[in-house]
Formats: sequence, C-alpha cells, structure tokens
Amino acid sequence: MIPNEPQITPALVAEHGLTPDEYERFRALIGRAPSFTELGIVSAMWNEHCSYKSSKVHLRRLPTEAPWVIQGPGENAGVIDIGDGLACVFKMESHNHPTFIEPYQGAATGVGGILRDVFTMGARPIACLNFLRFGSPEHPKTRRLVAGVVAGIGGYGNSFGVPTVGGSVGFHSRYDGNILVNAMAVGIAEKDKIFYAKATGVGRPVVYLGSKTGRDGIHGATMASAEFGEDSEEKRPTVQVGDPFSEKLLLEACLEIMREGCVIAIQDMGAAGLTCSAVEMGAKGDLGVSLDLDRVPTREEAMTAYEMMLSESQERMLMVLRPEKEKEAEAIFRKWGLDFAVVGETTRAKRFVVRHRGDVMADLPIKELGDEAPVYERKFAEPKKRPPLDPASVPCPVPLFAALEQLVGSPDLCSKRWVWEQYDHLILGNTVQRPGGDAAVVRVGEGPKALALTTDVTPRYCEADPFEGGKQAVAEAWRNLTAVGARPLAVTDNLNFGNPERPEIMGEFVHCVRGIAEACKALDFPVVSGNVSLYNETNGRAILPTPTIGGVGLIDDLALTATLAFKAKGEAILLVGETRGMLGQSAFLATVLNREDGAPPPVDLASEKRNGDFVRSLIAGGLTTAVHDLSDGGLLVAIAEMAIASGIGASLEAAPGFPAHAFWFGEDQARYLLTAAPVDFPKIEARAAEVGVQLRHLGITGGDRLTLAGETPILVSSLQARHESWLPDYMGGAA
Amino acid sequence: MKSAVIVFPGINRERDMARALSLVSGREPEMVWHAATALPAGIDLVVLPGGFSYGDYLRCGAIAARAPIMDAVRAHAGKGALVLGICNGFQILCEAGLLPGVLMRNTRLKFICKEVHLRVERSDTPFTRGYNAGDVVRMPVAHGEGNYIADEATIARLEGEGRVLFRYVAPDGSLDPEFNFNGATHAMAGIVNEGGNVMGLMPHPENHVDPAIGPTDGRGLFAGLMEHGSRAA
Amino acid sequence: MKARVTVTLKPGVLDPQGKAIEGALKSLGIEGVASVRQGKVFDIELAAKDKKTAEAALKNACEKLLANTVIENYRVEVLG
Amino acid sequence: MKARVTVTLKPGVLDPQGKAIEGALKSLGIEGVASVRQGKVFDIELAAKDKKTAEAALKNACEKLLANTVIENYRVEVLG
Ligand SMILES: Nc1ncnc2c1ncn2[C@@H]1O[C@H](COP(=O)(O)OP(=O)(O)O)[C@@H](O)[C@H]1O
Ligand SMILES: [Mg+2]
Repeated sequence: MIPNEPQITPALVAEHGLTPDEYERFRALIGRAPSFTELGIVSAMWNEHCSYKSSKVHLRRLPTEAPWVIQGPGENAGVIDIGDGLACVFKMESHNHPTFIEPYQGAATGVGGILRDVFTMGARPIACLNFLRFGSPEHPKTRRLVAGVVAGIGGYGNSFGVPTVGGSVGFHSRYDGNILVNAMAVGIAEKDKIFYAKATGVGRPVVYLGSKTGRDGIHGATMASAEFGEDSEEKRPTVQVGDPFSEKLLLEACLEIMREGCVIAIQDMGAAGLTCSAVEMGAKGDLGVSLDLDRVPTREEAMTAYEMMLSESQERMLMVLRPEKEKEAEAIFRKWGLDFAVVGETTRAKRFVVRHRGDVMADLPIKELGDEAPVYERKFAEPKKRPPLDPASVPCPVPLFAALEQLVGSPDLCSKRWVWEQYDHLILGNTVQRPGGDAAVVRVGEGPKALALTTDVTPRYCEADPFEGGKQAVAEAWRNLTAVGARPLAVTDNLNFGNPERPEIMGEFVHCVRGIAEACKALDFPVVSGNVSLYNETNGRAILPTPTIGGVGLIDDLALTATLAFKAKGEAILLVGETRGMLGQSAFLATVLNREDGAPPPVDLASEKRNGDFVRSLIAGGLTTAVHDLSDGGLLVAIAEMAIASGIGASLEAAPGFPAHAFWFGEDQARYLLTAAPVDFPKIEARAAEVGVQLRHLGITGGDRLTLAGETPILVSSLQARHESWLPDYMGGAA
Repeated sequence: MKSAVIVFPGINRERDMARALSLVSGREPEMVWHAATALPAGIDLVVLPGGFSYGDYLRCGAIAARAPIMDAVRAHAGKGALVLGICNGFQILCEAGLLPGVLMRNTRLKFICKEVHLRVERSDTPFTRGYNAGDVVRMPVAHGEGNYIADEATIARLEGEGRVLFRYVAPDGSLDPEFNFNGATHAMAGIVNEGGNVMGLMPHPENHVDPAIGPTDGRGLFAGLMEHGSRAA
Repeated sequence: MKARVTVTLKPGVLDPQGKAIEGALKSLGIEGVASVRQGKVFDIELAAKDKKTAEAALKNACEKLLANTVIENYRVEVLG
Repeated sequence: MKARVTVTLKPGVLDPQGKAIEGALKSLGIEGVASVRQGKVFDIELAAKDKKTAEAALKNACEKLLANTVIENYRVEVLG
C-alpha cells in the first residue's frame, strides 16, 4: 500500500462512478484491493464515455463496411477512400457537459479534441462542423450559453486555422439543463500514410508530446457520464482551458514527424488523458505499457500519480516512436516549442504499470482495462407509437403566407448567419459552398474533387418515433449531400441521449440505432466513426433523443454542383417526390399551433434512394439551375429559402385535392425542389417517368415577391428581413 | 518578381497566401521561418500573412513583431522595397512600428468573417495599380481586431498624404457607417507608410483569386504588384 | 467614485497567454522570468451614495459579467 | 520575487471593449456606472538579486513587449 493514499471505501468507489458489482469484478480481476491510483484508472476506463458499456452491443448493428471504407469505427476517426490516392478522415464528438458548465472553454476544447482525433491519424484538417442544441430561448441561461458556445467554437477553430463550414443550431426546452455541442472535423491524408493507435514492438519508447500536464478537468470523463443534479453548478470541477495556438503547433509538429517516418503508433490524449491513451495503445497492440511519471512534463507542483493519470490537460499526444528516429523527432518538437519526453516503454507482459517517485502506483492487466471492459445489455422499453395526424383535423388559423413568415422567422428555421459569421469559414481558400446551403462544399487540394459535408437530425421526430427518427436523420443527411450534387459516402454519428439506466431512454437509444442502421444499409452509407453521449438529463428530465448524423459525400467535379438560390427569372420550379401532407411533428405544428404531436413522417428508403439518385443525375447532367432538399417547414419554407438566397420571387400554383396548409407545410420525406430552364422541363419530365419518380410543376421564378392564389403576395425582401432578424435581435437583447 | 512569405508560429493563412502568389505570378514564394535572421537573396516582396501568430495572445501581432526575422523585414522596408501585411500581418506591421496606429477590437467585439466591399482610393501605387481609383471590389474579412485607430495628427497625415488605399464602403461605393463593420477610423481598411512601400490591409485578397471558388477581386492586388515588379526590374 | 476591479485566473487554471508571453520575454532576453499569468483590470467610474453601495454594485457586476467565476477570481477596490 | 505589472490605455485612446462592457453593465441593471476602461495585469514571478534589479528588468519588459507605449501606460510593482 502506498503511503498517504486515501482508503478505498464504498463511498469512494461510488464517487468514482463504479457500481459495487463493477468494483467487485475489478477486485477479483486483480486479486487484491486496488490502490487509489488504480481506482482512478479503472473508473476512467470503465465509465460510459470510454467503455461504451451501455451502447456497445447495439452499435454492432451499424453497417461499417463498403469498398471505399479504409477504417471503420474503433480508431480515433473513420477513414474513407476518395480516389487519387487520397483519404478523407473524419469524426464527430460531443462536449455537452463541460460546455454547460463553462460554455466558451467547453466548446473550444470540444473543437480542439475532435481536431486532434483527425490529425492524430495523419490527416491535415480541412473543415469543421458543429451541431448545437440549446434550451428554449426564454430560458434565462440560453442567451449566455449561445454566446459562449459560438465564441468558443470560433475562438478555437479560427485561431487553429480550419474553416468551420457548417452545422446546425436549434432550441427546445428539453435542452434547458443539458445543451448539446457536437463537433465534427474532417481531414485529408494520403491513403497509404494513415497512422493508428495500435502499438507494435517490445521495448519501444513511449513519448509524451505537446503541452504540459496540469490539474485540468480531472474526472472530466466521469463527469461526462454522470447525470446533472441541482448541485452540478456548485461542484465546478477544474475546467479545461483550450490553447489553439499550441494545438496548431502540435498539428504542424505531428505532421512533420509523421512525414519523416518517426511514428509507429499515435494516440491523442482526450478524455482521461494519459490513462486512456496509454491503455488503448497497449491493448490494441497486445502489449503492455509501463510509464514513469517522474518524466511527465507538468506545469503544477506536487502532482500525484492519480492526478497525472486522470488529468485532461489539452493539446497533448502520446506516441510510440521508432527508436532510431527519436532524436530527429525530438528536434522537430523542440523547433515548434513543444514538450517532448520519453515517459515509458512498451513491454511484453500485458500489464499497465505506472511508477512514480520510486513506487509502483498501478500494475493492472491492460486488456481487461481496455478493449475487454464490461459490457451491459440494459433493459429497454418499446417506445409508444403515436398515431398519424389526419391533416384535415389540423386547423390553419392564419393565412398561409402569415404562417410562412412566422416559420422563416422562428428560432429553429431562421438564418444562422449570426453564428457562422463568427466562424472563419473561408480560410484555406477551398470553401466552394459556404454555410447556409444544404451541405458545405470544400475543394480537395487543387480540385476538381470536392467534399460535401453536413450534420443532421430532427429530435422531435426521434422522440415521437425513435426508429423512424433514426432513419430520417440518416436520410436527411444523405439528401443534403445529394442536393449539392455529391455522392454520399459515409457517416459519423454522435448519439446524444438521457440516462441509459432508464428503460424508456434505453428504448429510445436502441430504436434510434436500429433506424440508423436500416437507413445506412439501404442507402449504402456506412458508419465509420462516432461517439455516444449518455446521461444528458437533469433531475430526471432527459433531452430529446438526438442522434446526430454527420455525412460526407464526394463531388467529382466542383463545376458540377448545385446551390439552392434561384438563378434567373422565368425558370420552372419542380417538386421531386410524393406529397401526402404529413403534418405530424412538423415545424408548422410546433411553431404556428404550438403543438408537438402525431407521428413523424415515415421514411421510405427505396424512394429516398430513387429520388436522390434521380436528382443527382440531373445535377451531373447540368439540367438543373438550383436544388434544395425538403425538410423542416416543408415546401413553402424551402421555396422561401431559395427566394431569399437569390432575391428572386416566384409565382406558385395552388394544389388541388389537399388542405392547402398540409400541402405547403407537410414534411413528407424523400423530396427535393429544383429549378430548370423551361426548355429542359420536358427532358426532366421524361427522365422522371423513366425511373418512376414523381415530378410536379409548382410554378415559375420571377419578380420580387411570392404569389399564390388566395394569398396576399409577400415581398422576398420582407421574408428575408424576417429570416435574418430573429437571431441577432435575440442575441442583442438583455443578457 | 520574387516574394517571401514569413511564417510565424500560429500564423495560419500562409498557405492561402503562397497559393495566391503562385497562381497570379506563376512563381512560388519562399517560405521564411520567423527565427531566421536574413531574407533569402533577391527578394522583392515580403509578405506577412494573416492568422493568429502566437495565438493573438497579449496583443495581436505583438509577439511576432519582435521575432528575429523582423529586423531583416525592417531593413528591407528601409530600402524602399515592398512589404505587404494582411490581417495579422497588418497588426504585426503596426506593432513593429512599420506602420502607424493600432488595430483595436471590432466595435461589436465579435470576430467577423464575411465578404465586404472596399473602395480603391487611388491606383497609382504598387499595391493598387491593378485597380482603378474608385473601383468597388469585394474581399472577405476574417478578424476580431481590425478597428484601426491612431491619434488625430496621424489620421490627418494619412488622409492628407493620400495614404489610405482601401476603405470599407457600401456596395455602391459610398461611405456608410453601417458598412464600416469594425468601426475603423474613417473606414480605413488598408494604409501605406510614408514611403508608399509598406501596406497593411485587413481583408484577405488571397482568398479571392480563384474562379473555381468564388469572386476574383483580390487578383488585382497581386497582379498590380507583379506588374510593378516587372517594370522595376 | 473611481474603482478598480482586478480579475485573475484561479490558481491551476491553464493560462495559454501567460505561457506565450513568458516564452516571448525569455527570447527577448529579459532575465530571470519564471512565470507569467495574465489578468484584467477594469477602471470604473460610478455614482453611488457611499463606498459600500459602490462595492456591492461592483461585486454584482463581477458575478454577472466582469469575471467568469468558474475559472476566475476577482477583487474590487473602491478608490473613492 | 513576485511582481505585478498593470497596463492601461492612455487617456483619450478609444476603448471599444470598455464601451461595450459599460453598455452591458447598464443593461444588466448595475446602477450608476459612468464609464469603464479595460486594462491588463501581469503577475510575474522572477528571480532577481534585489527589488531594484527586478524593477529594471520589468520596465524593460514593458517597453519591449508588455505595453504598446503608443497607446498604453504601465506600472510596475515588485511585491517582494
Ligand atoms: N455511435 C457510434 N457509432 C460508430 N462508432 C462509434 C460510435 N461511438 C463511438 N464509436 C467509435 O468508437 C471508438 C471510440 O470512440 P471515442 O471514445 O469517442 O473515441 P476517442 O477515444 O477518440 O474519444 C471510435 O473509433 C469511434 O469512432
Ligand atoms: Mg481520440
């Protein structure tokens, strides 16, 4: 027993988030009572965040393979082949809990963490996206959280030097006590120069690189897996502070030593820093690791082994280097002004051994800590189905255009310019489509290839029907990529849910994952990386189930993409896909009638595929002039968005046989809007007929207003003012 | 024309700049590390690119302005040779005393990335000869501290000597406080030193040179410099 | 009344700015610098009926806006 | 030795940040605030043989880096 260490008591075990069963299992595994440091290590490795103990069995359902997948889940990020010897490396990760406590630093370090995941693999980051959910606008904390999160994301990404090109922002009272900050990063690497976490070779130096270790965020990983209570704000754990400047140096230094062939294995220090990274490198390589903490660069005095093992100081990496290249690697790190220290070595015995000041502070079996952590089959409940809404039963209390104004100026559907103008979205000079479209488009190298990127999910749908909601999230991401002309290739996900120990919540999780799996299979859209964030609840009230989907698609020639703005007057406006007027869980219902009920629109994956493939072929054939997919708010909102983006109006034709509001605001899936020169209309019609796609002529572009029989025409400029003003007005309000 | 791009730790638009210079001039610039004490031989144009040198810690550009390479840049400027500072480069030039004044926080205190309209004030300088006086051009901005201020005497001299080369304007070219988004004195976006050979510019012409990506209004600046260089040679 | 509010990082919280400044001072040859931590001061003029009221108002200002109490400490001095 | 360096804007130099904070304090209902100017403090630990040497080193640091003397004043206090 090491002197001055706390006694391991049941209370201490509980404080570390281990159940009595888990503790017993651990004790039995090592055949003795653990030291305090060992307790810290196992609590970090076996918590939900690192071990995926509640989610693992379900994640196995997700399709992860395709001919273009180079690396699926299980590494720092997923990797796909995009041709010409290049690979795209990407992943999404949550920083929900830290951000609620300190919005700026929480969001900033979230961006820093996901960027490290990408460049750890040898890729140079080329774009970031973020998916944000805040509480209701009326909640007293919301404004401050929005300001802090947006500033934090910008503060880190702008300084690091990666364009933040897309994302999503929404509000709902169910996020009042648990906001969501999911950050996605995308990088490009040479396909045959990808770096992995798996260590090889015995007796190789384990090297610590980057910034010094302090007492930052100790127990951050445990916190990320604990439900918030009333006192969460009082506890205020040590907050991690981001240093984008050091991260930029770390990026350049890492890419340089990789180029010089110094690296055997590399792992960033994220959640549970040194512990997680060392254990993963060893466990994946079937090797042991021994660390000597006296050699770890620290910035605070008298740090204990426990603190060093659990510190979440940012901007750090752990590597196994080629012994003969050690000096060269060190010189590169020194040039960039970063710390470099050999802190241990790989060993044959599969043990994780930690020494400090002459004592062995931990000596644990490495496999059981790492890839053989406990796994649970938690109980889950079947979600209650909600009946579909009959459109005829839903009133429309205001004229259609008044409802439209309300919708385009609502918190969820308004322009998010106030947010993305605080992000440098142009740096690196490759941003072909800026924020505000269906998907961001970023050129790869000197082109003509480009990547299309998007993040999506409709949490309202997921709550009403987790399975359909999961499908819909994937379908919408796929559609957004298709709408800019891209071939959707793969997905990263970020599954945000409440407490998995509650069967209803576990039911939401399980069914969302099944929905995602089904859609990914049908659309040939494998999941290559992701993250699970559970326990997003306060005082027993969970967030809306929010399985965020990050989609990546490939454009062969960036000259052949589509944007959503109308391009000229006198063009035909065409609707692709079938409209039945599904109003259940629609934005119309929520915004205009203040109701969230009914079943969400079902997703027919075969039509998604057929309609999407059709639209993509039109774009590739140069037959369209503008394309927009339909989602929240339905047809009329999409038309308004196309008009607002261009300043060009449209005259629309009434829809016979429908309650008008169901036609114009229904959220039926698998639909797109496009415009085409009138001469091309017959060609498009013929092609649609050939492949069995429904096509409908909706009107003609032109003028400076929208017109529709029975409605007072509305100026595009006034729609635009409504669309642009909500967020700046809201954020300009009293703090 | 031979150019050099200075690379400070934390700078992040150096690649954008190098690419723009190559694209317009057909010649790759030399990348020069901040710790160097001399410029490569035969350099005509020195560029301090945009980014976040030293994370913008302390004051934007303050730490970079004291880097070893800056003595060589100062000597280069002292000979009347060309120095261009974009965004963080502009801030570094001010901190190094190569340009007067200071770039303060934007009045609305936020980092802003968007496309703005600039009016070219004169075309008879090496930096603007690719444009006509009065041209309204579009360029992106991406900064949190671009609010140019200086004491009254300095402002009077800048105006009196015609040293303001670019201003933030409305799309029609008129001065309008609403379009002076960062609050700069007299909407100044780009100024030159007394000798007319050192320019600081907040917007990013280097991000507007490639028709595959967007507008190409930034080309004029680089094309003008190249033309100036070939005349001088 | 004139007052000065000083806001500093709590001990142990990483100060990237301070770290960079420290490095810069060293490379400028300023001798003996062991560490730098950066904070903020606010010089505030305010009307208040007495020192106590002013102090209370400024504390309130710190809690609400001037300091990020998760990572920062503050000190209020009313200079009179 | 511990020292504190305070850097403040010279009178007459515009302070957009101070202005914005002033506005925010008012809208938060903090009473009586007439003006706010923001400055910086640096808490520096340094090794020096005596107070005087320390002061001289820090003045040098201010002139060379910590303050932009075109717009800022500085003050050095060695706390011992
Ligand atoms: N929901 C998910 N879907 C697919 N893969 C996932 C999911 N969640 C996590 N993964 C994969 O599990 C691995 C571990 O994830 P994580 O712990 O978040 O990574 P890191 O250690 O880099 O933070 C990663 O490879 C990640 O891509
Ligand atoms: Mg990782």
